[in-house]
Amino acid sequence: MADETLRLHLPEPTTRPGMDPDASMIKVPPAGTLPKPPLDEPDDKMWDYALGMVRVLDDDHGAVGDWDPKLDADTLRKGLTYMMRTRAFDDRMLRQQRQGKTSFYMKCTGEEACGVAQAMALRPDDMLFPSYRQQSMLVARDWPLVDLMCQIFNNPKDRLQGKQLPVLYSVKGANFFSISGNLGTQFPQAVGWAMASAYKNDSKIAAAWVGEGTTAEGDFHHALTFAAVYQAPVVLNVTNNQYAISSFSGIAGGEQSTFAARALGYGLPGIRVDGNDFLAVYAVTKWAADRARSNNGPTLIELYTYRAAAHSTSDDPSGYRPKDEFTVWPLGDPIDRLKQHLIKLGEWSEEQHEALHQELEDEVKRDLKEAASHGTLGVRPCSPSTMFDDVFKELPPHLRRQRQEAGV
Amino acid sequence: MADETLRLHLPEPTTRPGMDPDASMIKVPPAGTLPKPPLDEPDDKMWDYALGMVRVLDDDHGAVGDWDPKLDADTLRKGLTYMMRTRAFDDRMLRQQRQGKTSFYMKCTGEEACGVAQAMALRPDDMLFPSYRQQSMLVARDWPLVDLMCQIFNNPKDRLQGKQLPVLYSVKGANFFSISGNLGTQFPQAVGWAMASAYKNDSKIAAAWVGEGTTAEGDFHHALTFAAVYQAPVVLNVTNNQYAISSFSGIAGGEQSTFAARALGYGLPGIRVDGNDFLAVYAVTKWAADRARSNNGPTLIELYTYRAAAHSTSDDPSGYRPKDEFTVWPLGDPIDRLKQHLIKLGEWSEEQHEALHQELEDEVKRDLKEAASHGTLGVRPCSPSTMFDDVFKELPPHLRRQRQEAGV
Amino acid sequence: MSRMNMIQAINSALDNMLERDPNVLIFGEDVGYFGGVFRCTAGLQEKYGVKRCFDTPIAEGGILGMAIGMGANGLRPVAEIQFADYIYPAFDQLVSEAARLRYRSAGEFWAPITVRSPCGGGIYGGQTHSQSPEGIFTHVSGLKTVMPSNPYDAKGLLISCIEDDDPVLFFEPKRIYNGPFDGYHDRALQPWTQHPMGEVPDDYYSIPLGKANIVRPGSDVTVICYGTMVHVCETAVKETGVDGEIIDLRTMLPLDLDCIVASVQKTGRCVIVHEATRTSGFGAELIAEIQEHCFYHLEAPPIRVTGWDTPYPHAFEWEYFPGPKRVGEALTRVMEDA
Amino acid sequence: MSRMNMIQAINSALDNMLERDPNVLIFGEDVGYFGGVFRCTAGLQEKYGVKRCFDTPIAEGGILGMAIGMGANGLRPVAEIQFADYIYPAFDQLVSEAARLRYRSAGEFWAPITVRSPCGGGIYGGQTHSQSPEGIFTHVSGLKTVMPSNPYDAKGLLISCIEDDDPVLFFEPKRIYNGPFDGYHDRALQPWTQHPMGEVPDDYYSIPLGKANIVRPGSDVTVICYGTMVHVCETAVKETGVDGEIIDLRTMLPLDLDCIVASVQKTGRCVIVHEATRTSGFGAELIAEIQEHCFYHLEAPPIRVTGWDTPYPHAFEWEYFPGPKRVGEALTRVMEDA
Ligand SMILES: Cc1ncc(C[n+]2csc(CCOP(=O)(O)OP(=O)(O)O)c2C)c(N)n1
Ligand SMILES: Cc1ncc(C[n+]2csc(CCOP(=O)(O)OP(=O)(O)O)c2C)c(N)n1
Ligand SMILES: [Mg+2]
Ligand SMILES: [Mg+2]
Repeated sequence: MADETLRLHLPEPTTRPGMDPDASMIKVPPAGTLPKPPLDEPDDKMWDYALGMVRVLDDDHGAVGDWDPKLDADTLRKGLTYMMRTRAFDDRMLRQQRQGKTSFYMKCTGEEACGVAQAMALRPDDMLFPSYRQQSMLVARDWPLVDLMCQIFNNPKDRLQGKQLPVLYSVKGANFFSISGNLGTQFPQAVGWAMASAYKNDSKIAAAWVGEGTTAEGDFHHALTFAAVYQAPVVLNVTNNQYAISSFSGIAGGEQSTFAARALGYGLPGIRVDGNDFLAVYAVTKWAADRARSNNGPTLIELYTYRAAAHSTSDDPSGYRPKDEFTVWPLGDPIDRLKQHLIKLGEWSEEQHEALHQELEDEVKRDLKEAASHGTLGVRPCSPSTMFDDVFKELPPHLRRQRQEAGV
Repeated sequence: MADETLRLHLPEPTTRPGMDPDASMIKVPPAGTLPKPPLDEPDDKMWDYALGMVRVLDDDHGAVGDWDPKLDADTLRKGLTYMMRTRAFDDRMLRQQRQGKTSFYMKCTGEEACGVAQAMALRPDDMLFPSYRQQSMLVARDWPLVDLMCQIFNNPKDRLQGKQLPVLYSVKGANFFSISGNLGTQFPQAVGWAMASAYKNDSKIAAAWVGEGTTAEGDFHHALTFAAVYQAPVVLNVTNNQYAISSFSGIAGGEQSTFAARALGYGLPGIRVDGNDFLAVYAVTKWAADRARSNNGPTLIELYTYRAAAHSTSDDPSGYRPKDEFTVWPLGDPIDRLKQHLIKLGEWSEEQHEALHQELEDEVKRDLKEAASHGTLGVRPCSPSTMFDDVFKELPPHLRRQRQEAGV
Repeated sequence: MSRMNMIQAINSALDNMLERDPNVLIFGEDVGYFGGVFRCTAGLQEKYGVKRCFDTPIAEGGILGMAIGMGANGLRPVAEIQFADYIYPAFDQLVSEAARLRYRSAGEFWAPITVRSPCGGGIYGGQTHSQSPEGIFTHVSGLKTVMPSNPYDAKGLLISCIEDDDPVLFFEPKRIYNGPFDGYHDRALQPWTQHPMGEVPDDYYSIPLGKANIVRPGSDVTVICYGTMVHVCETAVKETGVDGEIIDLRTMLPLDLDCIVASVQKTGRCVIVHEATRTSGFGAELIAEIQEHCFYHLEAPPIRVTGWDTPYPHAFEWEYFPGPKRVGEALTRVMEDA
Repeated sequence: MSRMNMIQAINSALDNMLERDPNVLIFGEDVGYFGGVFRCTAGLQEKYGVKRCFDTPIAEGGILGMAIGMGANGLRPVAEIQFADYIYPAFDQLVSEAARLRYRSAGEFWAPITVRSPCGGGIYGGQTHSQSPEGIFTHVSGLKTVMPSNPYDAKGLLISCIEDDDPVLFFEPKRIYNGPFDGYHDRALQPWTQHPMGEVPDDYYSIPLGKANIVRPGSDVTVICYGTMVHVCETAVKETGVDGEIIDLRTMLPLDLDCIVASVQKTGRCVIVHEATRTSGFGAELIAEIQEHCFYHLEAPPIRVTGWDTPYPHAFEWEYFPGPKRVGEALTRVMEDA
């Protein structure tokens, strides 16, 4: 070794604000190339899935290959509707934040196929351990938007009594676990939930989500380790939307490998899927769910997608990425792709699409009106004395004294 | 799916106390089969190394294949001597504990090749972040046993002033980092240390060790993630000695994959090596160190070995594994294997071996006498007032008051 | 009724609960086949099967993350953390998750987990096998914190913890696993068989959380303590002849303030003893509450006798440990004051 | 000399230290190119290069593990934890490692790391962006804990933290990043430009750790506080007309006990204010020390005004926050007592 000088590597994205957006480093394999393996395929036969990408929708909007879930047109239209409802909801709520009606909001724009297709591929009583960008799953489980809006407004119809930050929902009725403000913590919990299900010889499985940035947390590793050791019936998902607030995926280790590949070292299958391809997401999720439900063990899915909007209403992406980066994103828009596919099938038209769009806008507007009628930011959801409830199941003496001191 | 009943999988070893020991599930590839890759081999070309096993010493005690480090006989004899000295030290110190001269001891019997060969393959100024079973590295760095014994006895020559549990050494003079009682914590620290070295354009690398049981800790994942992201010049090692106290390696995830394979998901090379093969351990460690030193990034090494002794003096393995399990262990005894190799080379003999054994016994006995002359368990290493030192660099007022209150 | 040491009493509590409630599960590092490094789970896997009592990977955060998920799915997990010193890797799961789940979901979800962990020093464990972190957890809203001082209480309290629908930390002072340590390490340890509280029913019973126990009534000074220190305080009271009223808190949170206040208002003096480091330890909280509720009854400043604000030094553990001599000096001093 | 808010003052401290000492490194989630979610590191990567100021993976335990290793190899890392609520995943690295390294190696190794983290509520952050965990760390021997209340102190203290050879936690009360919040969220925030402590030298200077600051001398009652609460206490003193002597601790550990004792011995009364939950919060420790050292001077029981023992509720943060009204009531009450 001639040169013995060590050098520190710092990952850097190829583009920054003011530069032309660039997606040339993203390799997108053609649709339909990877076969669909049996549910008990040994994990060392599945490396191509972790490093490649399962895609069903081709560039001409056809569905190709082994993974095509062959969903009927009604189901596809339902999926499209859920995605469009999610987007209408997001757009409307962002505006509410801008108008000072809520302190905070987070959109999932560009990631709608992930949530909707996954929710539809899972069973309604499977337990979801979502991140904060999974509102589309609640939409796909037909949970009333009004209820979500009331949580966002922390108004008297907020079931969480104003205790939680907007969008950190808890919807037991939809088997949607309480969202934590702490990243990653729910991943091992989902494994434990799934283990309890197996312990009880139940048939419900669990599914959990983290962003690609969050995969760096120890909780991610705990979840994969425990899931592998106890072969828990759980589907673990990484939404790789390329960003963790301002950090590009290279800061999370994306330069060296895919996030699906993390599974390999645990002896688990990892599958990377085109997250903007409704059919592919549905098929891969269904495969993983079937695998879990048939005691073949856990799966890690990487949903390869793009966070088209800001991280949250507290964020402005123009500070760290080219403004028009989304336009060069090679996997397109998930709603548009499913729409085109339906049109190609002869099951949808531009007119129907426009009509549906309008209908959903109206519906969301109606919902919003109803929700806002119960109050928006600043209204009291309930008596401040509830602030002392639910710390424990029963109010202990010291909290009783403090409540008294608070005079509430 | 006909049967939808979920079942919980609990890993169980094939044998327990009272049963015949069994090693039939351990697959040992023949020596010399894996070629030695270039230092910049892409990680996805290195999967065979993570799932296979690098071995140099064959069943006839010859050195075969690409990985043979071709060490000269003096070096080999030196390695043998270090290993034997380590074992003599361990045996003697165990007896000290049995005699009540120390509160605690931990042997590394069966794992001597790992520590000695690795220490010899690294440079003296490379920084080691050891676990508690790495005493052989101090031996191989020629650190005086008397010093270690005095730490174990917490006597007035204990440089750590009785602050630490026996065997949790700190030897800055040998570039051997302070051992933590907390498992795994030193793994990300080694990465940070290595990054600092790279930041300073130094040439020193870092190396760190955890047991296979400890790989489950979040710290392990943090270390691999940060090492991958910043391409830190570090060699990360997992000593897979099959047990974590009473738990067989399946509890750590060993049923599903190897521990070297953990590296794959991070896009890092992982290499499994016959940990009882001095030559293979040396070669693999040297390769990883060269890789790190030439800015080719970190490596994860799994040292596949067997914990022949109890976990510690507080443990009795007959409670959880067949008593004679070591006899069926397919990779043999590291000292015996190097001895036989040297004999085969015509560079060693049974007589020389016996003489060396006796010499080392005598030497350790002498060292022990010297160390014990300064006192053993129960002696005061120094004034109790030192108890308040080194909490902070300078004694803050509250500790000054407490020291006064303690009257020491 | 049997004679039990603390280990057997804890084992008996787990045994009873495994038997009564199929939702009770026990796990942790080495707790399965081996029965735990302190033997608290010995025999339980054999009796109830590997699904009810099993080993886990070494990842305390993973253990409690898993436990929370199980708890949210209707089970009552009892997790062992091998030493209290190793709770810290699981700190986030405890503090941000177990403690907050019920609150943030306004009661929709909760995790009725029990975390058992041996704590305290005096066994030559050095700085990483001797810590007493209980005070930290009392600062975290949403957690209950319990520490028994004898086999009878250990069993009854542990059963209450397991049945409790909130997350509970159950600290086991390992120095008294085998006998009521009087604070003199150079004297023979009295076994629990010779102590009235070593008399433990084999069957199910429970002791409510949040109720302190007056171990010894007295009129001179209130001595507040828990765990190992209860026995050290008894020694000190005996040795000094000061008529101390010894209160064994048993539960730190919820705290039995009524018991404390009644006693201090009666005695006007108070000594607080714990093994944990002093600064911001639970003793500080006790003093804060006492001065709030008993200010006008206090005849002398309450005194804290605690571990020093240093790690637990291996060779000097008896200089670190707040033994009978230090407690005795405090008792004498608090009687001289004012 | 410039007019700076807290963010700018912190940025200036980092800038000075990056310039003076090539061993100073700055990192954390989003601190590099972006400059931090609160902009405290804005411009530093551009000025000093990506090797001096960079982004990290989202793994607080990894961030501090890495920092400790760097510190042990001669650097002075300054790590940002994005919110104090997210320190917990790094708890073990802080408590078992950073705090213990010097001790367990008897001075052979140490890690001079600084951990910066925004804390406190009042910005509609809900329960996971509002916590004040400082008290917990004061219970851990081996850590120093600092919280400034204004730009001038922030810069001077942060520089001392970075130069300190022990691990230091530097908490930044985010509610006062932009101005000295008087406790009334419905009134306009006064900017730091209008406050004397917003006058900050551009050049290097330092304020020693362990020295409290008497913000306002007074004779009726000692008011002990830090961070945001300093300004709330000033409001309350103004509003009640009680002649409070306001002590801004600045450093919780090491504590400036002399300053506190002198003041309480003078006033005989004391109100302690912090935003953190009450039970076992740092206020308890202060009361314990005060009663030990000032017992015979106390004319009324010291009063704690704190956050309630609940998570920080999003919709009721102003009911949770210990505002001027609650502090004022305590001032009035402590004057009426006895
Ligand atoms: C433990 C923890 N650390 C840091 C944060 C602050 N934080 C909130 S979101 C976020 C980025 C997460 O990125 P990613 O996991 O990729 O998810 P995405 O937002 O892209 O869906 C960060 C750092 C947090 N909430 N919790
Ligand atoms: C964080 C932490 N958890 C638990 C322990 C207790 N403990 C000490 S050694 C050990 C087993 C470690 O097994 P392994 O990593 O395989 O190392 P080995 O002893 O086999 O070398 C355990 C659980 C600890 N020291 N630290
Ligand atoms: Mg992301
Ligand atoms: Mg092991």
